Amino acid sequence: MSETIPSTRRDAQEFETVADGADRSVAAFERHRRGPVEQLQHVLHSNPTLVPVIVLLGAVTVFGLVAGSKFFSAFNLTLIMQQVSIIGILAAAQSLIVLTAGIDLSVAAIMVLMSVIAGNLAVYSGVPAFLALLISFAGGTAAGMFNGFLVTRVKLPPFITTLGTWSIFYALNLWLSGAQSIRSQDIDTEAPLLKFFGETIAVGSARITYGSILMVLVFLVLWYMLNKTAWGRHVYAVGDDAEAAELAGIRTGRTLMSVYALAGFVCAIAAWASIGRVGSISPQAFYEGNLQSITAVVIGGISLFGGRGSILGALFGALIVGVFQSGLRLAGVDVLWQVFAIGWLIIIAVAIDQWIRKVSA
Amino acid sequence: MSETIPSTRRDAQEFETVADGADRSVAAFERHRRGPVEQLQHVLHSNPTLVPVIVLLGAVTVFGLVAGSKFFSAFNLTLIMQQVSIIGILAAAQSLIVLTAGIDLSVAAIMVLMSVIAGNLAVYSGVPAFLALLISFAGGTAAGMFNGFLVTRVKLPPFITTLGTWSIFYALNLWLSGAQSIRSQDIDTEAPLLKFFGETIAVGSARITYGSILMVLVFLVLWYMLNKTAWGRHVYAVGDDAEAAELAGIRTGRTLMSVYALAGFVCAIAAWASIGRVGSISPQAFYEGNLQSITAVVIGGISLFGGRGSILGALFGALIVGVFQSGLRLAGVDVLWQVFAIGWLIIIAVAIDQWIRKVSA
Amino acid sequence: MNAPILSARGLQKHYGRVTALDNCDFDLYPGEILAVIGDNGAGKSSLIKALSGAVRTDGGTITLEGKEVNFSSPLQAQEAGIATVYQTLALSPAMSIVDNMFMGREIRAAGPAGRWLRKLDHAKMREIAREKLSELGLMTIQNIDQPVETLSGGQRQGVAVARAAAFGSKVIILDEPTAALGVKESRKVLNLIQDVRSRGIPIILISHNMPHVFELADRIHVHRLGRRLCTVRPEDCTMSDAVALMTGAKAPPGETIAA
Amino acid sequence: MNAPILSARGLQKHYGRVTALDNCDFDLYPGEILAVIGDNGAGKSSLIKALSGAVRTDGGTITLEGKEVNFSSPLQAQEAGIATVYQTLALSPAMSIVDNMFMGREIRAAGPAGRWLRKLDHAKMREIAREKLSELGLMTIQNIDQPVETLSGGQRQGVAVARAAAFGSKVIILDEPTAALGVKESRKVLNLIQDVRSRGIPIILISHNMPHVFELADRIHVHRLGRRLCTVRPEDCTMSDAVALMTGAKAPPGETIAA
Amino acid sequence: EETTACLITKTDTNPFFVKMKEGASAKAEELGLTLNTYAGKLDGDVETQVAAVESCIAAGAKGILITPSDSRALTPVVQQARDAGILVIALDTPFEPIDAADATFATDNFLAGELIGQWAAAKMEDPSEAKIALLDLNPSQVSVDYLRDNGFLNGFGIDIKDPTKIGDEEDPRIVGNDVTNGNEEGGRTAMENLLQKDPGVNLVYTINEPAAAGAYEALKAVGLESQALIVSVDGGCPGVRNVEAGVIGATSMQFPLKMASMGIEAIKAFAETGEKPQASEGLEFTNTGVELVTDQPVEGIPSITSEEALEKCWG
Ligand SMILES: Nc1ncnc2c1ncn2[C@@H]1O[C@H](COP(=O)(O)OP(=O)(O)OP(=O)(O)O)[C@@H](O)[C@H]1O
Ligand SMILES: Nc1ncnc2c1ncn2[C@@H]1O[C@H](COP(=O)(O)OP(=O)(O)OP(=O)(O)O)[C@@H](O)[C@H]1O
Ligand SMILES: O[C@@H]1[C@@H](O)[C@H](O)OC[C@H]1O
Ligand SMILES: [Mg+2]
Ligand SMILES: [Mg+2]
Repeated sequence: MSETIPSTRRDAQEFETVADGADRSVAAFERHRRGPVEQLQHVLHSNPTLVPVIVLLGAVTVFGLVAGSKFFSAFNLTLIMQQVSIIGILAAAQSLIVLTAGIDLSVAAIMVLMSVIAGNLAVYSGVPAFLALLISFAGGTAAGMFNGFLVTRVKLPPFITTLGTWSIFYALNLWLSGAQSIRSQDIDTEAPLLKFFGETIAVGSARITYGSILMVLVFLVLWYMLNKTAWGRHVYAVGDDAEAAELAGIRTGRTLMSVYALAGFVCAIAAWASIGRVGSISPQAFYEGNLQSITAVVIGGISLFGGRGSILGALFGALIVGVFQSGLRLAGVDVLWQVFAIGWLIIIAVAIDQWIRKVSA
Repeated sequence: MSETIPSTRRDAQEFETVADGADRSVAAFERHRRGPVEQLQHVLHSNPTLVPVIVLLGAVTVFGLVAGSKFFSAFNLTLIMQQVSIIGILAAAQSLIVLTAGIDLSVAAIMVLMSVIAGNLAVYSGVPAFLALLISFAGGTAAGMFNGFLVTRVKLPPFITTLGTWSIFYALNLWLSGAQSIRSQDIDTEAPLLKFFGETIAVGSARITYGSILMVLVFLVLWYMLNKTAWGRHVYAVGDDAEAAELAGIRTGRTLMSVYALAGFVCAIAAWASIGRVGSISPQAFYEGNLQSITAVVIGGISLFGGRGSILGALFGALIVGVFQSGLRLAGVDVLWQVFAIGWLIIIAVAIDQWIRKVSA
Repeated sequence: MNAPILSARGLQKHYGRVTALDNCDFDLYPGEILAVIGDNGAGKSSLIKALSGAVRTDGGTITLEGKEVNFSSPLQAQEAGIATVYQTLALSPAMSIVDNMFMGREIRAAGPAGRWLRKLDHAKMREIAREKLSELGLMTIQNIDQPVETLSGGQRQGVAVARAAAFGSKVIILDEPTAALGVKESRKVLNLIQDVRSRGIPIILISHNMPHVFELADRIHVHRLGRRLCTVRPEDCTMSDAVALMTGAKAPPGETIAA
Repeated sequence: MNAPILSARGLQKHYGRVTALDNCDFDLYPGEILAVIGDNGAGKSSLIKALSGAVRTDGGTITLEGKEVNFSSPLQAQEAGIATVYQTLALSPAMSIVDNMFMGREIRAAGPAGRWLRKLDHAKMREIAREKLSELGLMTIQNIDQPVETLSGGQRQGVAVARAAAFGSKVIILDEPTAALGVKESRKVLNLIQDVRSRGIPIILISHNMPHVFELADRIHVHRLGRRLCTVRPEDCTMSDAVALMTGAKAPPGETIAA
Repeated sequence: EETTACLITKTDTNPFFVKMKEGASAKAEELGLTLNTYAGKLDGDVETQVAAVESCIAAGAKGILITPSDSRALTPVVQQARDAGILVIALDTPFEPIDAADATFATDNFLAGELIGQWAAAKMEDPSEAKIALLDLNPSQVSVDYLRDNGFLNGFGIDIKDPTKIGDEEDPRIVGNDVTNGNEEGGRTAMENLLQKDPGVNLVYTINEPAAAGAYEALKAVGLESQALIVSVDGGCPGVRNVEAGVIGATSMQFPLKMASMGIEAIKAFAETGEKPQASEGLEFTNTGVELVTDQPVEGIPSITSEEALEKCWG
């Protein structure tokens, strides 16, 4: 388009035509004096995922100094990875939901229910293990879609939806399992595949379980999907402003539905991993897993208002919690005070995050 | 102001002056044909608090038919009032927070902590009971203000704030109580005042506790404050759109702070009532009280997005849950299926609410 | 005159007790700029939301290129070739200008990464966005990866208009595109509208700015009390007439032109 | 000329790397209508937000009636007598028109209920609101207890303007009050502005509508690149001149008038 | 008119209580009683148990069997029930004071701990070289938790200081305490944590068998399963099979089913004759017995084998 006005059939108001001779510069100036703290704030602002990384490194360093070599051993560090792997994978599922401005109180309930289903089928009903797992994946996806249906069709807020379905899944879990655990030994003989993610690779004193590797893989795959595909952009857009996304031509209902289904599927993956991690299948395990996954997500800097934050943050969030718990334990702190410390950790981590976000791009 | 244009110094664009001769009618027509369902929807829309009332009456009727006279006795109905009184008062505190578009995961933790503080002081440290109670009221208010400080000053989202302080209050509670309950007999001898709200008025077979009356009073007072005072209007405005309220000249920070402080105070009242209700002081009680209070609030039709709904809804919400639980218990339904039923109750109640809100005024 | 490209008959839209569209008719002819004018609350936005799939009507039919259509979402309307710039703009505040421009029309990378892994071609989208924005000469924006929320109201309007105009459409609807714009930016948008029209694409323009309407429009649809009062040609009538019609100060002169 | 009622010197406001106000000066004299014009993104809204306490500046001083003030919230500015209609309107969508009009200025009931129980006088507020709205002749609203969210964009603007004008203030600031309004409603607002001015209250009017600015303003503050470029009088200059100045097509003529 | 009885357990997520419910239901059916069962949602859920007692009063029950979630907190409501003429029997967990209920049918939890402590001391080559990990229930320190923990330590020959406190011992042989929530996942994590403190752990006390199973997994993961001896309490069928499999060295078997069916019988008797059950001789409660289950018996401590135990597990 040229700078001159195209021939209009009727005349524009005269003063308006003047605007075409306008200067092209923009109201923007670099600010010069900036303190070191402010500079740090800026660096972190442009790379928000650095924050949990720094907190993580800081925590590792501090506990390394306080708790000494016991903490800082390859053995302990890989153990922490193992211990956080299940909550980590749940946090990945949770992140998906939180990015859409939702929250999922049912992730752990879905996971436990799916581990019970896979276990019952494979150990007691003689269904081949891989088929039992496939059924549990389908079940997890279906549970997620049930949440998704309530959110997108019935238009219930996600918090309420999952507050309700949490009770439902939990009751089903108790009913199916008869509140009985499935023994490790029985799994070993009937369906060892269920324990696949409990296998370890030993490198020196480090013990990396397949479950830890799985957790990292889950995060990397989801990161790719969220950041490198159109679907991922749509997820962010829906979380940012669902109405705008709809008007812009995103099928927000479908996108949300796919997010819930995927989150349910990831919970089923976590169910498989949890069998390897725990060794047996316990209907009572991970009762607090829902809130723990949320804790990891918020410590990882993902906004509960949706559309902002990187899923990798949740991985670091889970690791931070693990490092704190391990470090405090090794330093001989009571469980009681561990609970206390995690409370402060949440507050402080998110406060730092908030401080950093205060700067505008 | 007259209909003619005041003398302008310079001339208005000519076409604009025409507008002054404009017609005064408005683009609005009554729609005539309307189905009975739609008509019901309209009635409920204009009186949203009717919804939980109807659900409540419906539930009472159904259980009266199913569980028979055991359910429908004055004894049982007043018993339900007693049973919901603590969660009811917590739901009142929760409603305040939810109306500001927040959520408080720490209400029950504050309550238990304050009952432990009052009990420790009055029973073990020989502080006069009324003084111990005053201290616990101050403590509850302070705990609320701590939440409020984090929300208004540090600008943390309420969910995260209270996720963190919940852990903190819970740990303090275990620490102060040494995880030991204070025995009923000890309270009776040292500080019977703490059990004041356990007293009952017997009218026939009905047993109305002071605690039930307290619950109703708390709701009425808060309803008055929210609906008949400027402070109440400001609470709604802050919940509706905090930024707009701030620009409109509301001290949103102060308003929020007062809401959190008041909620904490109400939790301390609940603490007193809970001692009367349980009869002793148990540091482990009401672990699920946070989510239960939220359940009552959402079943009562208060929007989690803030600014919409009546606090009386939460009272009915708490009663609905109580009626369901009592009815199912008397009908001999397993806890398992009670949990299941409450899950569906949440979903269905909020779905109905959503359906009604679909109509515009 | 040939057949309308987009038309509507008897549209109804109620919001509870409020009637926003009351048996409303509408016609847009190929290649024309149709202005829609009317008082606040007359139902103009409701009309275009109905045409663009953003709300479902309670009655009436919409015809695009002679075929009856029934949009249940903005996406369907977009795919049928109706691009809309809403009054609220419909931008995602936390996302970058590029992301917003390509929202729902992302470009996938060539080769297997794109085909199998559905990888996007960010570099290409950035390049095209920059090109479109500078071609439209609309922007005074410093950084194309800047989140939209950091732009001023006017700048945002620019991004939204650019998005609608940048991708081939059969009809473009603009709901008060210049309301928040400065003189310079308004001028750009008006030039742009004419530019788009000269490519043969018909435009529906809602505006309260009479000089703009009379400068650009081929026909003017006067909306009043939820329906089309009449249509007039700017040649045949003065701004004062138009204002008198839309405000109800004057009755419509029978059917002014064959609609 | 007498002393300015509201003035500012050297205001600074940075948003990260963007400078919205760059050493900006400002003066409003008693009884005048001062228009502020400038490109999109020039920093006009930032300026009035600074004056009305909605944002804290990074530097500079503000003086009201000769006394330096330092507003840390919109409430403080309001209490000092500066009433503002923001571009975003600052209405609470779920609340009624009455509630919005009296937000922060609620009227308590007479007698002990009001004094001790802090009971509000809803009836009185409703009555006053109705009176103010019809006095201003602004509204085409069906029900004063209607939630603001059910109003059209233009109707909302009307409520916001009415709120600012209805209560005695020393200075009224209007950020693009007619941007979303129809011809009829715009006219009402313009008449209202003159009406307010004739009561001796000075007004700051931000607008992109040059005919309106030239019709109303006593002086025009031309804002460019985050600062006051110059002030001009509408008698001394044409619309074209003003546009040329604000868009940078023309350099300012030294100091046109003593600011 | 039919006689109604109530069974109120701490939760219904624990097989121990599921067993109790089984026993009570079977017995009630046999004797022609109507049984209503209730449970808290999780351990420590006092208010749900209070509401359950009240519902039993409302339902006109003759007797209530209850495993109190909090041995002190529930006494007032239980008093209400007794005032209404209802027989209240505590199962598994005694009230404080124990006479808050009309009767208590329970395992002697201190003894249960003591037995496995003695067994472990006899089993170990050199008890002075022991490195002990203690896997307890939860931070709330309920009575079964501290009774078993202290019983075990006492049986092993360690000075337990306050018998109602966990973790106040100063014996250097104790590596540490951690909580398990009584399930496998908690057991595994707690074991890992204590191994971190001292990889030389060679004796593991666990609150119950699910926790023991989790602890074993943790040991196995680092190849230390043969270094450490695991002892536990409960005698659930899966636990007994774990004794058989060599996962658990010894466990003290309790008899929840018996507790419950005895309770139902007592209610039936009370309904018919108004008579209340008597406590075991020399005890304040009716001891439902505890038996040590191990396939490696030691001299001087009576025990049964896993094979025998499978016959009566949780009978
Ligand atoms: N979502 C809604 N809910 C309720 N009423 C609505 C809604 N949207 C519009 N209305 C009502 O419908 C009528 C028409 O509104 P609409 O926005 O279409 O008017 P408009 O002509 O675009 O006005 P403006 O020029 O102010 O943008 C108004 O009375 C308005 O109050
Ligand atoms: N909250 C904010 N965060 C970051 N940048 C901002 C913010 N608010 C304004 N800006 C930037 O400051 C500059 C000035 O914006 P401002 O809104 O004051 O302009 P304006 O003159 O009012 O424009 P318009 O005429 O479009 O309303 C713009 O470049 C804008 O991008
Ligand atoms: O007493 C109960 C115990 O016997 C069981 O093993 O676990 C839960 C306890 O409450
Ligand atoms: Mg409109
Ligand atoms: Mg502006």
